[in-house]
Amino acid sequence: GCASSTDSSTPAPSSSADQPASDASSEAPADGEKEVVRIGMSANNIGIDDYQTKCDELLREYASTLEGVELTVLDAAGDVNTQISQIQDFIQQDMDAIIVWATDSVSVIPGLQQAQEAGVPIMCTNNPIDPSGEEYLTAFVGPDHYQEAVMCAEMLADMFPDGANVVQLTGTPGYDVSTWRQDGFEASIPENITILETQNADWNREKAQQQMEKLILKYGDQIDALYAADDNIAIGAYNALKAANMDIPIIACAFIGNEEGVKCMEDGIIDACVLQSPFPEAPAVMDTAVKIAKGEEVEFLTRYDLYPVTSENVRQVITDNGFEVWK
Amino acid sequence: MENEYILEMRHITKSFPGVTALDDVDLKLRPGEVLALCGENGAGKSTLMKVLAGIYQPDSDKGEIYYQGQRRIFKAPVEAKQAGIIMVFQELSLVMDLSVAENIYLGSLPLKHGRIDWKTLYEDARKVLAEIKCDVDPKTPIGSLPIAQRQMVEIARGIALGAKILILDEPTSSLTDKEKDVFFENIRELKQKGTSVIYISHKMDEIMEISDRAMVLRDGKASGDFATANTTIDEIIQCMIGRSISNYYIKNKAQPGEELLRVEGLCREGQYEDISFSVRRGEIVGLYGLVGAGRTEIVESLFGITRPSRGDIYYKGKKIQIRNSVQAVRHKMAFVPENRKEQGLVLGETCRKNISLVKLPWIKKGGFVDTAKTFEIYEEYRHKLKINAASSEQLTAQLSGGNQQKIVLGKWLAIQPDLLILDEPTRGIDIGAKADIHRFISQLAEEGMAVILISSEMPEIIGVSNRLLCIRDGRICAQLSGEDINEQRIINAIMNQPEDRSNPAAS
Amino acid sequence: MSNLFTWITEKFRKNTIIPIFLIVFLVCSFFIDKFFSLGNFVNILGQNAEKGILAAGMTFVILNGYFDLSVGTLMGLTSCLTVGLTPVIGLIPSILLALCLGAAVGLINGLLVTKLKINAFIVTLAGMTIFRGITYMYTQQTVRGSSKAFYELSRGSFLGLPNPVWICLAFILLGQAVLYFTRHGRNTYAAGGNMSSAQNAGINVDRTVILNFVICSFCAAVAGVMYASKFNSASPTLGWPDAHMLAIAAVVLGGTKLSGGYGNMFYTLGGLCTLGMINNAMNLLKLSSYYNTLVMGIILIIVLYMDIVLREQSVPSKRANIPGAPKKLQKE
Amino acid sequence: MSTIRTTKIRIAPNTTYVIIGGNFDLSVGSILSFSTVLVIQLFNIIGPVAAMLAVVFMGILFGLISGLLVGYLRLNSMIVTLGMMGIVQALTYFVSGGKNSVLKNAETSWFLQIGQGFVGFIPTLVVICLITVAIFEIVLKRTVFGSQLMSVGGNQIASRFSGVNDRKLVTLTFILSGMMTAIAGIMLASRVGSAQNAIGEGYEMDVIAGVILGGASLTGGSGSVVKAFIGILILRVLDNGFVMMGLPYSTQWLANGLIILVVVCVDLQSKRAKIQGKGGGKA
Ligand SMILES: Nc1ncnc2c1ncn2[C@@H]1O[C@H](COP(=O)(O)OP(=O)(O)OP(=O)(O)O)[C@@H](O)[C@H]1O
Ligand SMILES: Nc1ncnc2c1ncn2[C@@H]1O[C@H](COP(=O)(O)OP(=O)(O)OP(=O)(O)O)[C@@H](O)[C@H]1O
Ligand SMILES: [Mg+2]
Ligand SMILES: [Mg+2]
Repeated sequence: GCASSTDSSTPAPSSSADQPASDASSEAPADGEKEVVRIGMSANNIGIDDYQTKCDELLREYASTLEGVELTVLDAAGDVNTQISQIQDFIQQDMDAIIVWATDSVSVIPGLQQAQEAGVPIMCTNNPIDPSGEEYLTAFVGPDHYQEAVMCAEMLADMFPDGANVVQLTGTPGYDVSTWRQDGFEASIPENITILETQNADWNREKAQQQMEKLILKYGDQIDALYAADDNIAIGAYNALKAANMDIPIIACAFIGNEEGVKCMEDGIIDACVLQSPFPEAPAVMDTAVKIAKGEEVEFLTRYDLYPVTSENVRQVITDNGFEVWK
Repeated sequence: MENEYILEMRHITKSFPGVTALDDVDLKLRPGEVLALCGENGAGKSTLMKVLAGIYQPDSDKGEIYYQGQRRIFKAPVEAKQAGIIMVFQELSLVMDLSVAENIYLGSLPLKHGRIDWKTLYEDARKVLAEIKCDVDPKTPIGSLPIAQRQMVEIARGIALGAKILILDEPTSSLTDKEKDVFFENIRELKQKGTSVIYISHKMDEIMEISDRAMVLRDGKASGDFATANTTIDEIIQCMIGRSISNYYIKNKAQPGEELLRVEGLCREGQYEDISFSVRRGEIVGLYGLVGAGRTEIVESLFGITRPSRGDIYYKGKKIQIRNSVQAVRHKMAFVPENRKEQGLVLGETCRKNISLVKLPWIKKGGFVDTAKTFEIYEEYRHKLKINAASSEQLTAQLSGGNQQKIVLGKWLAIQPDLLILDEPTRGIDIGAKADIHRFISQLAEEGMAVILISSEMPEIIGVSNRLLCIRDGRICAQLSGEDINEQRIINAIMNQPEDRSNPAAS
Repeated sequence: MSNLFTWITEKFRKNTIIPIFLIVFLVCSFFIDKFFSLGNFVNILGQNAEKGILAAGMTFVILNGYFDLSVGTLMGLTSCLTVGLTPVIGLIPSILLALCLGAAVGLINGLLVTKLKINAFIVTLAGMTIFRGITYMYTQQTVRGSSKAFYELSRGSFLGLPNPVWICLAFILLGQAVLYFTRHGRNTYAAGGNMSSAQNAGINVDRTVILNFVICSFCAAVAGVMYASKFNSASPTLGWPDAHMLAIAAVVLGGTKLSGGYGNMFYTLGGLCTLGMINNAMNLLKLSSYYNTLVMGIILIIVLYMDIVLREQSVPSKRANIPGAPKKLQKE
Repeated sequence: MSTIRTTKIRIAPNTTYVIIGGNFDLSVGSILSFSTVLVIQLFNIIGPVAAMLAVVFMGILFGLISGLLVGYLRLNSMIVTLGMMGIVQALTYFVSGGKNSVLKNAETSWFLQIGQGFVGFIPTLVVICLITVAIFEIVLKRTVFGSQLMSVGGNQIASRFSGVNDRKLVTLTFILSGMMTAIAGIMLASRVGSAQNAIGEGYEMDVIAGVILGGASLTGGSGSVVKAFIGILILRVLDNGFVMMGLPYSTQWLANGLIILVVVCVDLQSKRAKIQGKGGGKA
């Protein structure tokens, strides 16, 4: 039994993804002062997965191409307390703007508030902030994780019009992304699709493999499909399925368009997923940050586009949108 | 009738797995009496006292304790303590990181307004320490004191708490004569005040000197009760071990052979300086000195535990360097350390494993331990040293103190060393076993082993050693041999009285 | 004058954390821009106040010769309960409830360790997963705070220092007073230094142990409540996976013996501030995140080594090097 | 059978050794991640054999460093290995660039057979694991090294006074730990075919719990590899059982903790019935 009453499942206002980020590649106009714009970023957990690492890489790369911008990236290693400390230290250093990839959508708010009170504009990326904290934010740039899960549910429904039994492997419990991807999926599957069981795989391949082994042992052929919270989990679970000679569709919620992932898709290991590429993120985030650092007006909400993909169209979608298959 | 005794223990039985430590023992104690408790190692003395002090409970309801006329059951040490029964333990039971004062008043720290009254604590402690003429600052941590002073602190603890019955379990095992005299003064004073004292010791002369009555335990049974004034040492010993000991100290008669070990100018800052001497095969060289003189430090360096900063060691004619104890053992040196619990035994291991530990590198078959051999070794030395253990698989923690010492000795003898270093080897050992060990040492020397013996017991060192080095403040202050080894000469040397310094150091 | 000097050196020798702290402080002040400023020091203190309370509680248990691995998840649980129950039963009752829960957990831990004689490591490790389980049964997501006043409490400051820092200092001072001035404190040292002697001296060792576990868990609950106030919300992930290790590291780095019986609350404060400073310095140095754990790991080892070196210099030369730790290895 | 395939069981023997020596090794989790990542990265460059050798070498190197710090400088093992954990974690990131590592062109390689193949109908991993446990147990209980290690854990000082090279033994336990963990990492890489940087995160605590559950003393001096193996099996079987029962993870954690307590409790009671009055140790 869970007693929590957080039922608003889409924290950020769910306006449609209306601003493709790539066209925001404007040069910094204020040439007047030769001032360097100093921006601090507190990342969630770099190095923990490909996506965050790639984002970090792209962000730094992009920042180094910008004239007169100095970007400092610190990593909160998944801990809100560390993150708030880092925000405080940025304030202490008189940063011109702060970017936060929130480790927690609610608990980080006091940090945002402190920045605002100190007069340092602060924006969030990727991980949305609880609506109660939006008043302290200058901007938000990022994907909609809940929406991703909804799209997955739709794809699953298309695959099994007559209903199916699925098992679900989630990320690390308690983390926002994990929750949204679970909630979005559960809320959107049609009635004729039943979730046999949900287990956590902690974004860890070995754990996913073990959990899947157990689920196979328990349900065997009853399982018609697997819904995995990300491609890591999907790959881990696939190992277990292969060992048991089971060939069922695997739907991974987020797919980040790296080489391994694309290969997995093309090999039919992952059957369907939603593409959330890191490529749009860097310019969108940095440009917004530079603008708010200079005190310019910005759009409050920037969403990137999400693309449902299958084995057949994966490479197509990636190239069509101007992304790379990276690594 | 009842009131004649402050304490009566009746039908006390206590067994441990495999051993019956106490079998239907009775004990009576009058107010103001000093009762000596004698017996071989493992006879059950400590166990009996632990029953009295509430640490163990008697096995059955038949075992009763009447204290001040009332039947009492002490379920925990604190109850006995509150009733006025205070025990000073055989194994020093001090808390190393706490100060002397706190150790003395452990469990009864003075309070003022609900908080610890440190001033009173230190003052009281200073007074008690002064009473037993122990010159340490009550604020020093116990851990930095040498073992003798720790024992004095233990005694101070017994005195400080104002006991009605004070139990002293081998309180003098590391004290020198001078300290012992002061201590006996204190006991007499306590006696005057009506405190009863139960005194456990293996030193017969002490028992004769201090006690009113001596009770003998043998194999867990009470086997005799003597009024000290009307008995002799031999009578008590006879009762203890079932035979009399004709000759406590057996001088080894062997002709010294070739030189085995020579030390030249050994030095370690702050511990000892300019140590030069030699030891021959078949010779027992004693090291005597007051506690803290640096004897242990010297032999520890010989054995590679610490490294000397200067000086040379020649062994079997070759100059060697000993970097650690492994090399020392390879050279067939053996070292029985002074603190058997910390340095001698792995208490959580069995007797067999402890006794074969040093020998392991010799009894391996391609890296594997030859288990049968370990049993053989255990049996051999159990027999030779008369070790009293329930079985080869008994944990050494459960052995009586004396038997623990024998295990340590046994594990070294097992490698048939060329050089045997003994640091206070008979501390806490019963008189019978002590004679056995002395005989054993002499016999080994006669077979060609060289022995270095450290002891704080004057009679022992005089009785056993062929040659004697007196150490004072980390230096050799005299070297005596043959007829010169006598009490007067030793005391002169140690006390820095004018002494004919004809041969201050060896070679 | 020379008296004062010997007194100071004496103190320094015993409290190796003081010179270590000073060295780290000076190095940071000289080489790191913006480190040496009042605002930054206040920052550092504020960032570590809750950890300080956790470490203060841990000090008791470690002095007693144990450690408590369950504090991290317990902190998460109490934090979630405080926030989650506020709308239901009100702020004060939910705080009290959380604190009582902390104390009760400590009581259970203590009873299991002393009465059933289960290894403390196992007990608290089990506690760690149990509390995590309960927390997630209660809520799987971050719970939003509903009391403005409660939030403002942790944001307020007094004499320039944030309120949490004052609370932390109060706990540390109080803890030190308990250790130094009460029988319970001294019994803790005795039991940690040599359990059987303490027992034989008539100290109620079981009670001492239980009380220390209660103190430790209670402190964890306090830290949980304070985090709830600081974040104006509570996440079930709070304290997972390594809050307990950080607390233990602060205590041990301060110089308190992991095997018990030696140390005090000021050591813990020193260890905590040193760690806090290093963390802050790394933020200010703008090190790429990969270097963080690297630098931290190296510094931990260096500090530990400095500690040993300083300690070895401090032992009086005579008879000091006899390796004679009471019953465990010399782990200090 | 699948129960025995868990990586935790493969790092149990060496963890048991370290604990018996009276120390902790908290760095096994990060060394596991590191070696898994490294073996995959190197596999793609220099092929399986060289990669495996290099990884084992690195494992030994890490173990050697911790071992020297703990054994010879006598630093507190818990903090040293906590530090090592951070260092190795950082190195993992350097090696991988923070991204997942994937085996390339390995479909036909024998390398995958280590983790995924079978000997008869028994998975190769299980065979390897059982053999390792047997070897470690025999070495511990039957050889001079093992006996001396037990005595060092029981009383390091007394062992030193008995001609045992305590420092070397302690160092060796850490070296073995690093080496075995590296090997476990190789097997994990072969089984999963890819690696995340944090794949071994938190493993150290689970393994220590299993070892202690298997009756090893935390202060050193006693313990058994086979029992540690059983200890971890118990934890794993519980884990599986919970999933079979369909418990949500929160309930699993709760039940897991409770059952550990019950198991230890029952075990203790039965032991106590056998040996009474053995001086109760602490921690
Ligand atoms: N905790 C215990 N467990 C098992 N056996 C024990 C325990 N304590 C003592 N014994 C056994 O009980 C017997 C009596 O031991 P005790 O310590 O009372 O002897 P003692 O007379 O004090 O000897 P010593 O003079 O050597 O100190 C011995 O055989 C000893 O092995
Ligand atoms: N260290 C001690 N010194 C003196 N008496 C003690 C000690 N420990 C326990 N006692 C006695 O046992 C009883 C209960 O022990 P406890 O440790 O609770 O003492 P206390 O007075 O409650 O100390 P505190 O208030 O500091 O907790 C006390 O009334 C006291 O007489
Ligand atoms: Mg005795
Ligand atoms: Mg000595």
